[in-house]
Amino acid sequence: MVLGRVLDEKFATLYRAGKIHGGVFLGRGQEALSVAVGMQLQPGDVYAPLIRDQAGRLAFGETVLDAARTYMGSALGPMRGRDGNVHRGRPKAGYIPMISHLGSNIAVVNGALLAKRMKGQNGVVGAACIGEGATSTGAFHESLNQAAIECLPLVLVVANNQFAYSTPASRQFACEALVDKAPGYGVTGHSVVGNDLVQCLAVLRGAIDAARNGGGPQFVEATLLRLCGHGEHDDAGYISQEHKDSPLGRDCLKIAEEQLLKAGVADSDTVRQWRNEVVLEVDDAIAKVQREPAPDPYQEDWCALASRHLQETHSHLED
Amino acid sequence: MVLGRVLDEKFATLYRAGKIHGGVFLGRGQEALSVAVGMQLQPGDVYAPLIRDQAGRLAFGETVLDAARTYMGSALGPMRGRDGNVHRGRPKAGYIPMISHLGSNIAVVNGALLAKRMKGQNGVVGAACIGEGATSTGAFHESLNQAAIECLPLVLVVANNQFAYSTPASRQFACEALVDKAPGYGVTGHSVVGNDLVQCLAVLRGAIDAARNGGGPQFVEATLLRLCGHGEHDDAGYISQEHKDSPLGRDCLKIAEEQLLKAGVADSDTVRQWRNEVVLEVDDAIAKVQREPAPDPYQEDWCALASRHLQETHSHLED
Amino acid sequence: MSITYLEAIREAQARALADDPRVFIYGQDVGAFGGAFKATKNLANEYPGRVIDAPISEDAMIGMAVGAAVEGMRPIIEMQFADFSTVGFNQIVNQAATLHWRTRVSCPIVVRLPSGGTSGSGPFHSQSMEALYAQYPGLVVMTPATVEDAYSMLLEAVAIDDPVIFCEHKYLYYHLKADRLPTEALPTGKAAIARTGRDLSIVAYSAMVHEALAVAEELSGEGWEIEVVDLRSVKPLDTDTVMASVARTGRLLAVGESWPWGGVTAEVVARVASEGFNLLDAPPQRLNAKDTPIPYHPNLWTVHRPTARSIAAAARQLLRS
Amino acid sequence: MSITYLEAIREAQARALADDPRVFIYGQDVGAFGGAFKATKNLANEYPGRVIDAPISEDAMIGMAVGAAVEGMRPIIEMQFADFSTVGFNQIVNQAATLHWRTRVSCPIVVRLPSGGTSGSGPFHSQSMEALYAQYPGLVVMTPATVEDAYSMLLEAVAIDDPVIFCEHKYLYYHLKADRLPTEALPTGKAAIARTGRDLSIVAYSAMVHEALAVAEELSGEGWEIEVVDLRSVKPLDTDTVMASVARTGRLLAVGESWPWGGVTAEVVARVASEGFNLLDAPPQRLNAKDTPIPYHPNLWTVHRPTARSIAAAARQLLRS
Ligand SMILES: Cc1ncc(C[n+]2csc(CCOP(=O)(O)OP(=O)(O)O)c2C)c(N)n1
Ligand SMILES: Cc1ncc(C[n+]2csc(CCOP(=O)(O)OP(=O)(O)O)c2C)c(N)n1
Ligand SMILES: [Mg+2]
Ligand SMILES: [Mg+2]
Repeated sequence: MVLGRVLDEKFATLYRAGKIHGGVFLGRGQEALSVAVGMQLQPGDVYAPLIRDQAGRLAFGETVLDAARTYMGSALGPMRGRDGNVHRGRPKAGYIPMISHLGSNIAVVNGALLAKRMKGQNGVVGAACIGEGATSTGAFHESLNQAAIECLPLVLVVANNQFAYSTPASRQFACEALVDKAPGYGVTGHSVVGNDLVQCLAVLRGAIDAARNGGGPQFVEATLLRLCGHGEHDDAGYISQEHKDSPLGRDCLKIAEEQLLKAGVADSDTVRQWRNEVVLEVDDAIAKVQREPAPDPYQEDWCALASRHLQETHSHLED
Repeated sequence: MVLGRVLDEKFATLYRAGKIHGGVFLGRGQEALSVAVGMQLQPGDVYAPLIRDQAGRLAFGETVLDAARTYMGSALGPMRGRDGNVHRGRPKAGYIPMISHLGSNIAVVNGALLAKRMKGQNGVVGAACIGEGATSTGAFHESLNQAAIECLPLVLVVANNQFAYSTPASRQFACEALVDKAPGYGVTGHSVVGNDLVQCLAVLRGAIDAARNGGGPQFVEATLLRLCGHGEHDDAGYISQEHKDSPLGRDCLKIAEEQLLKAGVADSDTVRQWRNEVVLEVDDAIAKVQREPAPDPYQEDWCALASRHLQETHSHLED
Repeated sequence: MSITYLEAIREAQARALADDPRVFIYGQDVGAFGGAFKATKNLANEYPGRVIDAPISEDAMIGMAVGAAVEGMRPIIEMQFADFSTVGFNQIVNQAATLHWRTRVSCPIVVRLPSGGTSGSGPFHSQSMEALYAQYPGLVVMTPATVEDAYSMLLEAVAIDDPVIFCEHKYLYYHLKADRLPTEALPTGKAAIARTGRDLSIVAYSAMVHEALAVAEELSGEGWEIEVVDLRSVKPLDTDTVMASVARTGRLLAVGESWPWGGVTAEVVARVASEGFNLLDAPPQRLNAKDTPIPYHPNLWTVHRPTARSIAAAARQLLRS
Repeated sequence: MSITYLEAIREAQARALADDPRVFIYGQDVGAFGGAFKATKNLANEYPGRVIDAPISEDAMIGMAVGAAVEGMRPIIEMQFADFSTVGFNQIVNQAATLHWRTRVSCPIVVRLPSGGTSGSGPFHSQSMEALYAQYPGLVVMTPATVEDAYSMLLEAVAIDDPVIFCEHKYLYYHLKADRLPTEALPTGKAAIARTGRDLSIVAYSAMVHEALAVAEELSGEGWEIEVVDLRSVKPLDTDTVMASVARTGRLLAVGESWPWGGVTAEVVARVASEGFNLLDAPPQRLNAKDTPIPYHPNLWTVHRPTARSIAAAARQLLRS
């Protein structure tokens, strides 16, 4: 969680310094939820995070190097400069790389879960993460319904952070709470305050266990607030002070720290030390990646097919 | 209602005689629901029926000639042989011609309703009719949500006839009843037994009035059974005897006749006479249409654009 | 024994299911019902749990296939009609087609598209979508024209490690018959010479191959020898075979059932013009459908798409030029 | 005063809203926020109730526009990126594009597609979709390359009684400036001669026009006079102007930013080869992007798409042939 935040902050700094090509998207304010998903998944599970899930990705097992290499466009990263920033994953490790089209990755998780069932691998779950804006897509609907029909162990986590880019939730849906959608799909619904780590851990644990034990798809609505712009290019001027001052506006990291202290799991020195450790870890990784080669277009094979012999070679001119 | 049935039967007969190009799709068993929608709409309202809505179309004001001409491919029909069978409408009269892609017409109704509101035409409603199978489409979801956000006077009527082609409802959704979806969209839900005319009239009246009076979108689930194949090419062997013997398997026309007799609105002679009258009307129309010209490809302008000057003329060869 | 194009598709799927436990079929009404066209007849029975009815959710159907492929399966998706793939379009071109390039993980899915016009089918049950998919990188697009190819190419499609768009032609389903299933086939990416000739090359694919063959037969009566090239797959498109044919005949007519802007005929003519300009004795020509939606009424439909009649007219004109 | 391509698009929309009460704008974040690119900045304020935030529902957005058009409105739909129109694809090509042909009721909608590659945008925020839409009957597809055209063609698009796919290029948004808005313009369907020449015709559209102009400038230093044709709209495609240019130069290079299979360059080359074969002094050539998804990293991206450098190389080769 702290690592996620620190890494995000580093990317934001690099972005402002003009060292990142393209956008930077942060999970600020959403780390408690994100980490609660990622850390409670197991090897063999499937995970399809979205743009604000740096914390969950790391908790699921992504290395800081993979993240840094993708953001910095290193040729050595999992996407080799072909795709960037949040568009990364390792499908064979159950870590699904998002495409941008919102909602599209849920059905991919369904497919992986169906395949696992066909292969006799039981006791696994798949978590797909989306924002409340993505609940307006047809893809969301088709895939949640599909999971329900097939009774797949899907945990669909909706981070309702009140905004989709600048669009407030009131222009995105008209139901009282998104969790009201669950009965309409015949799936179990859960609600959670998304900036409360302890709650997130408990509710996600419940949902993940239920899915793992044959309870079918679980729909989790987490209520929270994005504590940053949509991307780092956006100052989020459209988020009102009222919103920021509300309980949702409290930083989940602060809340988690209080909870840790209160539970006696750690004291503030320990927490400070954690932060220092991860800062070093992140700095090291970035320093390393910055020395790595960028992709070389003349080494690139420009082949979109796995079946190389079927790739067309255009002897008519091509760049 | 009787007219719808008789006309449908005529098309089925013509189909079996090989006199119709392409498919024939009947509303057998769904006329009570269909007519309850069509007859309670008013001029200025919008209506997007689907394949099983012959009865509702006629009740909304479609002429037997329009229907017959489209099915028979007459050049004089509203679709002029360009489109056929159930793909017909008169958009400027609020009668939306379906495209085949299920769920796609709901948003079109939304657009017409939004436009009417912008133009200051209030007190109108739009009815869109679909089958339970179409609730699995992304288009259904996006458009119902859209209507809810805009608080449009949409009445979405789902004829849950237990099958989508051969696929039983259990392979289409996992909720207990489709009407359970309504709260998830923030719209009002209604349930009705779809082969009971009196109930259909009452429930649809309620839903249409509510929409007309500013109550926002209304979602109506009607439970019934398709008393025919998906199309006339299909013997519907997959519908079990149990289904047919259940209350849903009762013919809505029979039920309506009983209701009429019981209410003293008509006696059985009158009902028989109605049928005889519409048989004559249908026979006359078909006889007339059969003498009408088929479209002449050499008179066809082959121009897809309203802006004729922008249509490409292919001086490279073209059939 | 006699086997139709449609039966060949069923047999190929039966064989794929039998030979490879990773194969499964997912589509609307493909289970007990055997599919809208009966291309999966009895398969649900013969391979329990591996022929699965899908909801009316084309986007999720393709997405599901991609996820299953990531896990090592080899799903075959049946679209009820090619036309409905427009609502699964995004998952095909952005999810399936980009996966390997982005991640090095292959995406062996087959999307079967019952394609093309038949009488009375109208604007939404008649489309030919091969050129749309061919434009996108990362896809293989097959367009079999014969019973033998329907069978062997579908088996190939399942074996290939990439997403394959399999455009099977509904008009050929029942019209085309062969004596037996093939035991060998040209490799994917190779066009076939469906008929040899020396005066003109007609390059076609899918149902249009048969219209072209009829024209070749007809014009042979007038002393012309027309070569017919069956592209078999439009991506990859076998430029070499096309070029070799044009080198023999000096004249090219590319015929496609789809609309006139872009498409296979544009690509064929452009390649030949660029790479084989000096082989041409006359301007290369194209023949496509008209630039309107596909009409319902048979009177209109038979004039909308190219037919032996209109191809013959074009061929005669080109032979005289 | 100086106005960018992006500002021109905003101004055209402001003017359309001012002049015609039937116009409204619908798209994600177009309201108070002014759009992801600020193409609707302040418009919600200036035209209350007529610039409406949409949910993330591209299918329903287009469907809604068609219904409103039936009722006589003239909606402008903003897709946040062209790439996301794949999920509204069906409503565009099957609902909007067929309406007039089927019913005689026109469908005057404009779908704005922020298109094309920019550095670091990657596979899903860089696509050029003009050729996909051009294939379908019933659509007009505009691809403005200049500030002036961005303005006047968008106004034209709103005025036209048919669905218009308006492909505005994101790379040009800020890069391109003009002194003032135009007061007159070529009619829709007419290509422009962006630069006259006599040795070679480069036919391009959208951002590639500027790469072509840079090449013409560069090669003028080597004594070559290159004519650059800006297609302006790819459907209708102005074959006459292209042909007249090739008649002058005898050489054709068609350049497109999109993928190599099919697309605008295939259509241009095929038309010239069919109809203007004898005008050609050398084989007509094409230059497109590479046949892979569009890469994220600038190193890869600048080699993936055609640039002045690669166009110049192709042009030199063609001039020497
Ligand atoms: C189908 C589709 N349409 C539009 C977009 C552009 N887009 C990217 S993120 C975003 C907002 C997403 O909001 P939400 O789902 O609430 O997630 P959040 O950013 O709040 O975490 C939009 C509209 C997209 N990616 N996909
Ligand atoms: C998007 C899409 N996919 C598939 C089809 C093919 N199709 C036509 S009707 C039908 C079944 C429809 O079932 P339902 O919605 O329950 O309506 P019913 O026929 O029962 O009235 C199917 C699958 C289609 N028209 N559109
Ligand atoms: Mg959000
Ligand atoms: Mg049904």
